[in-house]
Amino acid sequence: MIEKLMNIDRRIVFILVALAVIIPSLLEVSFPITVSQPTRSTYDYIEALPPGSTVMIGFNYGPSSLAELHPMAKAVIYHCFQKQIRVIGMTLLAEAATLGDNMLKDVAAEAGAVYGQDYAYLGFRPGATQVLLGMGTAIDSVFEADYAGTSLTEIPLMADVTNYEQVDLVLDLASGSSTEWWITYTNTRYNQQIAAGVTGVIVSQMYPYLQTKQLIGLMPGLLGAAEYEKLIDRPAKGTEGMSIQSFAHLLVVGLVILGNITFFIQRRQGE
Amino acid sequence: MELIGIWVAALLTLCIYSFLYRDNPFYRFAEHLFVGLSVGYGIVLTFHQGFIPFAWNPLQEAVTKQEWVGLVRLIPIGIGGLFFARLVPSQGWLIRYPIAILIGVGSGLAIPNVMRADIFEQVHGTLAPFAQIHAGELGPFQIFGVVLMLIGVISTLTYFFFSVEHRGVVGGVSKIGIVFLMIGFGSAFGNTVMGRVSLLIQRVDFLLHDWLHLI
Amino acid sequence: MKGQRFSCPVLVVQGLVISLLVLGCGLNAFAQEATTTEDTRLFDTAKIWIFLAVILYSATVVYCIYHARSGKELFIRRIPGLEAVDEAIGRATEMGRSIMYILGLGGVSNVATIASMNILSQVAQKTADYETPLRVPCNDPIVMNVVQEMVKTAYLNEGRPDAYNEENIFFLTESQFAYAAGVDGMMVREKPAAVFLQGTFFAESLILAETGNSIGAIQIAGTDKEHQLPFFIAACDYTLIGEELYAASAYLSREPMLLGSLKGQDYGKVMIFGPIVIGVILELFGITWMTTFFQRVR
Amino acid sequence: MRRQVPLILCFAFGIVMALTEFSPHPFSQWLNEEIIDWTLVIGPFALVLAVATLVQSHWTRIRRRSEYWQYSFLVFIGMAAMVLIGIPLGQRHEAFVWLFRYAQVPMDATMFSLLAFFIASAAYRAFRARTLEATLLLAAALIVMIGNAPVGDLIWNTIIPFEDNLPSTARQWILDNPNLSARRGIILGISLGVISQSIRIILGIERSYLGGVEGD
Repeated sequence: MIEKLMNIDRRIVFILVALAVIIPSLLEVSFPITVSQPTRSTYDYIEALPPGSTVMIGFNYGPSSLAELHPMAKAVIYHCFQKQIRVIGMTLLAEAATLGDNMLKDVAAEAGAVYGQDYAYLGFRPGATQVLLGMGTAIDSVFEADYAGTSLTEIPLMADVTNYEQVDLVLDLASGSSTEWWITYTNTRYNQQIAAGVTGVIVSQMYPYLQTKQLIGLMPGLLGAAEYEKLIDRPAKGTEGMSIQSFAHLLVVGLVILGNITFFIQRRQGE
Repeated sequence: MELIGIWVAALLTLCIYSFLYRDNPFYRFAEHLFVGLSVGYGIVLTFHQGFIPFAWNPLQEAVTKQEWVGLVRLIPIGIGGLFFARLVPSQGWLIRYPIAILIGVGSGLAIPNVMRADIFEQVHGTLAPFAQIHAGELGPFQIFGVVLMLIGVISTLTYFFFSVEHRGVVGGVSKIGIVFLMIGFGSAFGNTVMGRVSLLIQRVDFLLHDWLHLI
Repeated sequence: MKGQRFSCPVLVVQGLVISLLVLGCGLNAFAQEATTTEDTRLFDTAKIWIFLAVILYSATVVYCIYHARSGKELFIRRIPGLEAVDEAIGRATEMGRSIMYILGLGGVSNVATIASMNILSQVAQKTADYETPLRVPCNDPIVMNVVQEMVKTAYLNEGRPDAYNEENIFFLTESQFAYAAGVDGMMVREKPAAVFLQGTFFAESLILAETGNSIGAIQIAGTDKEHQLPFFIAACDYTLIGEELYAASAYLSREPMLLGSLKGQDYGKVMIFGPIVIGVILELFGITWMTTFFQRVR
Repeated sequence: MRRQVPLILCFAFGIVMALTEFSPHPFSQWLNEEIIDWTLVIGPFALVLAVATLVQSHWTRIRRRSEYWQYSFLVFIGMAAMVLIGIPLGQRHEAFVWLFRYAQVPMDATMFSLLAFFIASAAYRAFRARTLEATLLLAAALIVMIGNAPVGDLIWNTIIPFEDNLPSTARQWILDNPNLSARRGIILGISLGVISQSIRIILGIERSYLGGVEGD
């Protein structure tokens, strides 16, 4: 028995994981969310911006990380529109170009924001370093036109945003190293304020930057989305997902504990 | 078209998941198709976003605007072309030229940036909290955290000493370093569970909601 | 590595002359059309400390390398996991199965990739002797080209050019997860007895490592991507942590150049300890200039 | 020609890239950007060669009727579909977007989501309190997992009446303190390694990338 539990077929674990996600998806359960400080800092920063300020959002995640970062993007963009803060979207990843476009359009439709006045989407340009540095001198030196091909001079919002000087916050939504690029090239060189929303796996690697204040805020994956949704009081995919997360986490914790109990029993029997 | 798309996507999703049971024809089907599609996608992307804007456009501009400086781009094109020397066995060594340039550029870029963004930055990050201690901004528990952080940085770095034997003081300190490393790895592992489960939630949501309309 | 010792300074001089010529001509041309608003300083004085730090550290590393080449035996601490390399190759040979070597997703100028290629060439020398098939699916086209050359040379050096099969080192795809899907498929079908995962890895690390574990292969992993290390530690038999990956090729090859450089890196750590310890002591007495200095430099 | 020229090129490009980082002069900035553009031109050529080896290896499989050779056709079909649509019609063409959206993206996302299963099985198998180090690893992982799940705080707050939300506070503390310092130690070590390797490469001391020692 113990022997069997020790070397359980991994496929049984797989089935348990699948069930832990599928069953709560079918039933609707929800748990209260505690907001962590780094997420709150991001929220507070945006909350304190006067109407008419500008936030630049980098959609630097591919389709594979959409699950974690989309809900977060939605919550933050909604918050900005609600506060009449203008949003400029862009990306450093080719495969993210359409994602960012669709996201901004969706939220704008919900919040009643107008393209060109409340938000603009610049799309993708290759060569991350040059894009980030180039925007420090003039945004239109890198993006001569927006994603749809409209010249930046014809977009009212861009008339008084020439470079980072007029951008009050950069929010990087990242699944890779892009936050480090922003830090190296825009915080270090241009003193740009940066906040980040990143996938669960790279959260811990961002803490050093948070401590050195190179990041003013940090949102961890789906949890960050749920926290932000709570702050703006608009529960959505993040909150829903976190409840399912609870079951999956309980399962993994349970499995580890079970593994250790059997391990100790076996070791005692061995003695 | 969208309906067909969702069905295709759903079936391919199930094909990949079938790998969890074991290798089977469905997985092999999806695997090979996936490799083919991704290579094709890479070629298209490289063509439209690498070759066209960085090689073709500057050349075309140089010719049409008669700004002959732009023809400088012929040099990298020529150097890149040296990769084809691989096809001629006796001239294969020519590919060392483009490789040497790429490696040189990568290394040259790395030196100042790593020195600044990682080393100086991290040393500053380690010192900064001590300024707060002196200013009396931190409570006792936070001071404990700061001291622990210092011990952690020094002991972890000591673990990475290679040219001294890990015995005596160095051995002891590097043992403490291992303790910090293990706690760090454990917490990073635990922290990742959430992200990975999010991905599964999204796939399940796709299958149950977009495909089967169950939720 | 013949003639290396003498050609290095010559090379540096030649290269310097060329680069200075290019820089000089260009600066001249630009100086004539420079406008008054542009920043025409040749050197950003704010970065002088970074520059000096680079020079100091480079000099230390280079000194250590030349010192090491003078023939003095250098000590290097045991790296757990590397002893297992022979065991892994031996097991594959006994079982008559292949060895799979995965270099990760890094490009050719990536330090981890280069370290991994160096380890690979050591592994290749051993597999050449035993005629164990060495399979290397590549994710980066340029890395594939370099690896083919390296492995071929390794087989040649062991006097076994006949055992080298170029088809075993091949390009799979550049896409991260398609690569993982392809390698997983190969693992379950070919059932290699040993799997090496050395280099730059991202999220696919655990997909590869768990599949390798499920087929019962001995797995030796190593990466400098600190966020993937936990997964290798959980799923592989041996894991090289961060800088250990860089040290591994020195450990395996005992090449003075690499050993000397490792020694230089250790001095680098001492150079980091210095400011940290002094800075902390100064801060405790309320003297903040060290902290302010590091804050300004960035 | 075979060794000297590549080494000189490597040195010249490396040193120019490193030096131009320190100079705000417009020429230096232009040179820096131009060279980066050059690498973007050079890189893609290698892809052609790599794709050639892929095609060759699958072609051999088909010709030799190796095991599962039939599947090799799928590689060709997938590749041809993408290239024949994407190159002439552009990457915004409907058909190309359709293939990307309904074939490549779902497989990508599904492959990625396999990690949810693997992370659970790896945790079950590997997190056993065998030694002190393994115990620390597993304890830290458990604390962070409980702190991450909203249910962790909920259970704690209902069972234990003091220190509300301790699990998420504990998680935060672990990530802020021991995790931060371990990571910092690794980053510092790696950075030193990166710089020293870059120096070796630029100075031509490290030459392994030239592919061993044959020829001169």
